[in-house]
Amino acid sequence: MEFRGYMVDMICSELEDIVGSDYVSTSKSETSVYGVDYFWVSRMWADKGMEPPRADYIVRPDSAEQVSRILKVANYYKIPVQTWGGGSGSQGGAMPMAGGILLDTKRMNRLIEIDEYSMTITAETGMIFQTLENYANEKGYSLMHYPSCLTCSTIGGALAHRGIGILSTKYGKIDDMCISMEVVLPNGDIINTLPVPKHAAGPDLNQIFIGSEGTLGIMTKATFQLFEMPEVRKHRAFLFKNIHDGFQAGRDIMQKAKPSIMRLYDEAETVSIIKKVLGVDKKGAFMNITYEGDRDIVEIEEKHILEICRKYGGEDLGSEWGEKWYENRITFFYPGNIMDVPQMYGTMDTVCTYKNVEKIYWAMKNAIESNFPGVRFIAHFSHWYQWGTMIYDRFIMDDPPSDPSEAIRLHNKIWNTGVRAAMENGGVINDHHGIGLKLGRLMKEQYGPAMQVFDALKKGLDPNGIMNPYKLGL
Amino acid sequence: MINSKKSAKIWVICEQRGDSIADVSLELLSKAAALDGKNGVAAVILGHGASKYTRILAAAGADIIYVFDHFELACKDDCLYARLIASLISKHNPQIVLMGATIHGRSVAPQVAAIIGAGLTADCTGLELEGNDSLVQTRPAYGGSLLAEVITKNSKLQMATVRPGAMPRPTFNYSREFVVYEEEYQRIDNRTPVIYGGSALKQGASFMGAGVIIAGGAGMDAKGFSFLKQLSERLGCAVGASRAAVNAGLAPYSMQIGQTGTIVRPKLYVAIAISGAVQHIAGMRASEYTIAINKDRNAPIFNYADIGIVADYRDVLAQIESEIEHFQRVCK
Amino acid sequence: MRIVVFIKQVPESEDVKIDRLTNTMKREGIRMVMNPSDSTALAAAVQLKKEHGGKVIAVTMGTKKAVEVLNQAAICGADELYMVSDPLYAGSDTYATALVLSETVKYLGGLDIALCGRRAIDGETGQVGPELSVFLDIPCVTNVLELQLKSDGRVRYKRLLEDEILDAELSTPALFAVCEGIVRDYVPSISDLRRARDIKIINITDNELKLGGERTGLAGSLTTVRRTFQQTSPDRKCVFVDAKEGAKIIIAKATEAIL
Amino acid sequence: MFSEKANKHADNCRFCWMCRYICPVGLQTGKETNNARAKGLLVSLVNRGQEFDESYAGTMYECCLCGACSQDCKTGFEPPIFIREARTEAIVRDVLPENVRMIADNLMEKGNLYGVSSAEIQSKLEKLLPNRPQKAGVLLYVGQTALIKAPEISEALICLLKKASVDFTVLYSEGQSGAEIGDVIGYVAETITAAKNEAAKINTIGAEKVVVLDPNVARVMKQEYPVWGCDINAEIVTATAFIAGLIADGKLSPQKIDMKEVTFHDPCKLSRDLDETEPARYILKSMGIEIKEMFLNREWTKCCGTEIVKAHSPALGALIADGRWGDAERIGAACMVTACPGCFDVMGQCVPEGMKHYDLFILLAEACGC
Repeated sequence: MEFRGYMVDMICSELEDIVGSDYVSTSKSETSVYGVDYFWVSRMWADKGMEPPRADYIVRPDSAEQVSRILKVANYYKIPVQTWGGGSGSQGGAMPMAGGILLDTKRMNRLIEIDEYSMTITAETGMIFQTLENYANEKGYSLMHYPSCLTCSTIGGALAHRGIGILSTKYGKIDDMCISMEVVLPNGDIINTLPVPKHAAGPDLNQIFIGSEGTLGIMTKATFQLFEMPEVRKHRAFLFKNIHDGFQAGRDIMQKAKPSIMRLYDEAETVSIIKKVLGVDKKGAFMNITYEGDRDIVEIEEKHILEICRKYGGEDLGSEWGEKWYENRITFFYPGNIMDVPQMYGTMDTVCTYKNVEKIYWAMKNAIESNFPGVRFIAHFSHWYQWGTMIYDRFIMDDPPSDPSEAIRLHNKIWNTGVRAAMENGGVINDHHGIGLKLGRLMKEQYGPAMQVFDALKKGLDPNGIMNPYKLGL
Repeated sequence: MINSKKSAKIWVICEQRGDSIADVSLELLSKAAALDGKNGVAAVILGHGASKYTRILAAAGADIIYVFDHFELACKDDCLYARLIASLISKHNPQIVLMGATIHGRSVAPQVAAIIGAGLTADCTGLELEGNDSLVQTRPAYGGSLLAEVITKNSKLQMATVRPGAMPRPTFNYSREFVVYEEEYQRIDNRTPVIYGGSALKQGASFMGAGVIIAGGAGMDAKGFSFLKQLSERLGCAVGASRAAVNAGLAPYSMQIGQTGTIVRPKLYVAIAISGAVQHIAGMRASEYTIAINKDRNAPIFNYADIGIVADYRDVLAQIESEIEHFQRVCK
Repeated sequence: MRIVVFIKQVPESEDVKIDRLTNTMKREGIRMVMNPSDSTALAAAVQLKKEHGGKVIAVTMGTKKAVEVLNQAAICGADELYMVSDPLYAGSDTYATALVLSETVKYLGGLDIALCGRRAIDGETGQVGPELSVFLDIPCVTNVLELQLKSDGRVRYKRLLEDEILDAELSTPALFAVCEGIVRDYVPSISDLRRARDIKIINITDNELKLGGERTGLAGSLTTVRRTFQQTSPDRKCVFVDAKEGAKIIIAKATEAIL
Repeated sequence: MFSEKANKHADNCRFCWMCRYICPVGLQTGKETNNARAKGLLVSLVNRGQEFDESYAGTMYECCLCGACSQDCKTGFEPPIFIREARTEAIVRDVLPENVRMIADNLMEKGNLYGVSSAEIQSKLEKLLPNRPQKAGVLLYVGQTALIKAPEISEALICLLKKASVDFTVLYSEGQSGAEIGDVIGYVAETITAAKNEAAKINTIGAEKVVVLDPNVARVMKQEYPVWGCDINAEIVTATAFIAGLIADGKLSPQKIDMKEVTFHDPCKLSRDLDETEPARYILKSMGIEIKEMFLNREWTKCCGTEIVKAHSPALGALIADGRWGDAERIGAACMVTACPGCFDVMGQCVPEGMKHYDLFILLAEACGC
């Protein structure tokens, strides 16, 4: 037992006094586990058996009150607080880079209320999102938020990085679904946003904290809208000659109908991933569309969708592939199917108006492939709006440099190149994975002078800068 | 002029098997003659009563035949053979020495190579002469998924063992002239093993020269395997088994086909309820024609088959049962 | 009694993937395991020790990663572990390998029984054993199915040939290259595992063997792989038929092949 | 030292959380170390040079080995494989936490989790079935949990067998079947030896059927014994399947029981490993009981916490059981029926206010007028 120092133990006992000694840990095994999230860099470190970044204290509160007291202690000692939900974020947002406190929210997992009349559900944010979905399902409802991390992420995690689910094209992103929240401010005050998100009482407070990645406070409760289960959910797949035709079809569909899923894969991804998982062995641009709701309405939507796809020469692959995709929607992300170390890879999702979509796609593809030999670039377009769509593009490098710091420098260079190509052509820094540790440096480039708004919020709410340092560029 | 031959460039160490010569030895003699007949081909044959094989060896392509014929050689003791062959080789210095990649050959050849200090390539499936002297030896690698081209260096003598059946069938010319040298044998030491006898593998359980092999996997039960045994008797084919089946106690190890069993190359290979693990494929991929039966449409075995049957093997065996009468009529 | 077992670490065959561009094996994501027939040899050695006492000495030659198979050997009952590794020895063919191993045995003070697998599933030559026996000047028997040591110090063994199983006997010292037979995973006991943790692996380099670079490694090899290339006839195109049709074809083909 | 197999599974699980939502321990504790990913990551880190200390060991025992993660995995990885080996490693390296060391010692010295002497176990068995027949067509294998923690279940079952006039007996010398020890010290030679002894004892009875009361034991006998080379020359049948058979054959004819809002908790081993989800439901139906299914039912059942976890960490055991009770409460069930001595003992310790808890066989014995 080495000497850890008086203050170190003092802070520990203060934290134990708040949450109970069972819920504060400094053990090797726990800090190891909290030192690796879904971020490529942390995985690479773990794969090479390197020492992970360790928090000094793992603290697991079970109420907003305890969170509040923890933040007061942290502010007094000016020690960092990194909030950890599921740890399944790909941007390093949960990594305890600054040591100090790692606050795991998962004990705050109570279901508060299901209001079947107003069609809302309220729960604590440490709850696994799938659990919340199960609770809704038990009553015959759904949140219609099905991200690929549904089963591993927490409610708080989805809110913190402004997540999205595969059904977003019809039901919206997490920021559209959230009605109201309880938030613990860095100074320990527990506040509530307004009971409803639509009002004329100034900007919506929800939208300040949704996507704040633990830099402005800690969300402890949230209320979401509930949806009835659709009477029918129909799937259909099409194959277009190229992505251009696919875009046109997608754009037109968004003006006429409201599909829940619409995914267009570029030629490269169509032959690689789609073949691997769905066994569709075709050349071109694969698109699968799902539309759902009351049978009669769905039939009308289907009519429009088929017409539009025909118009742009989309070969109708029938419902089988669409259903197959839906069954396999998560299978894509399981070990053996998804990229993994020792490969270097990343998802540079961006979103833009239709006008810029193809420009950005080609700009990013060329920037990556021409500057980085041995790096593959694949993309699909899976979240659509009336005004535009999201580009989910990935780069994959099969044998990155074995020296960690060399690999990280290359990794950052690839990211700079790709993301800048997107931003220069009217795209944004990220669509739904968040900023975290990975992209913080590029936030100023994205926002320019507008960044001062965030800076002001940060200074005002977190004067000691203890909240999740180095994340979100704040 | 052939009679004047005192030495030959290419030697083939021949193997006596039962009361005949192993096919592979004859294949190699013909191949050697085809490679470089004009510089002469020599055959070496050891055993008890080995002398009686000189004519067929010559007919297959040998110009010179060295014979060790002695009752003490009846036991085919690899170590003893190796030392006799090595001393003969160092007397005449051939450039190339070939031997069949039989169990005997793959034991004798390396010992010879080690005694002489010669480069040796195992289990070749292709041999070519490059320029005048360099023997390019081709052999399967990584369970047959690749071929490797091997050449000998830092050694005047180039040695190879060659997979039975890999070379074209021999052509016989009984009018060829040849010389025979009776080599004198004297015992070297008493390391020779004492043989208590051998138990011959049951009919259908030996792959030697089998034109048809029907192999079963762990997907089968004991009943299925006993059916295969009957079938082998009625068709006159051999029965094999996958490692999984052997580990499951459905068949003895001697019947195992694959990387960790025997490597076979029959005219027809029928894989029943074998999924097609890499290590099994390595043992049968050289088969001329393959028919696979498996319940799972995605079983890898089908990637190596000419005909695939997606069905419960019992149904197929039942069908075969009914077809077989017709077959036996044909044989009569 | 000193029983020396020669073991090799090989890629798990299920994991072997070929890079179709370079025609070499893909290295990443491959499990390395003890060569199947070597583990049978090891099991036989441990059995001999159990029955007649003595020491089981496990020797492997290869890269540092191969310590895994030595640890495995210790769990299965080996008493001494030797890792033969030297940059000079890299790229040794069977001849050079056999030479290094024979020198290792001499360095370790000889042996009474040598055991190895009949061949490695990666190289598939099966030559190191017989070549090694020559360098050690002891007789060798390949394709051994089972063996037992008799009170007079001779070994009674069964050898699998193409057409028969030979029952014979040989004096020791001798080398036996054993078949895989039925390989069962050895289930260790807690005490096996504890015992294994305490056995230290001893490294042997050219400083000990003093063979030098001329007779070992690439320089000392007598064969060299000039190139690797793909089978001219790769995977076949499979035609699917039903059971009835299939049975017909099987019989027809069999008739053709046998007549 | 982990096996190649364990390493392969661990290296695939170390960055994947997909099964977290189904892990009964992770859900209840909210602890990041309590999911398959964390345990896989720790194993892979140990393989890469991190020290396997007591905190690692402790983590490996905060798991029910209920197999929900394997059940959920779309690409077929099985965390229990490396978690079991990690437990072996903890013992080999002698870094067991005190609470676990206690039960490990009990298992290795006394052959059961609770440190009960074999004499005491024998007397319990003798009490269950005084002067048993030496030979019989059916052997009832009770298992240590039912004997020591839930004797009322064994009594009910024996009463039912008598009622149906089954020709059966029991094994007075019942010992460690391999089920409990295999979960605590891993599948090592010691475990297999225990199993072999048990198989040998069972074979002395020469029964055609072995009816196994404890699903964990049944699972090991049906699925691991063949792999371990412990052959039982008799058919292994779970008690639920056997009793359901007796009812179907009219050998037992239970009275209707008037119970409302009843839910049934599937034992993991029965539903997931042996996929026997229907016999228990059939038995309930035969008593005229309608089942109100929990959201997670049949092979998707959520583990109760297990005897082993309860034995070394009672509080954790209770916490996990609470989670399952919560599932029942949310669907408005008034009482829960379980069909496994372990579930009975673990769930029984924390029955929520106003809810009732029954064992299937006790209920049936009642309905059959035992």
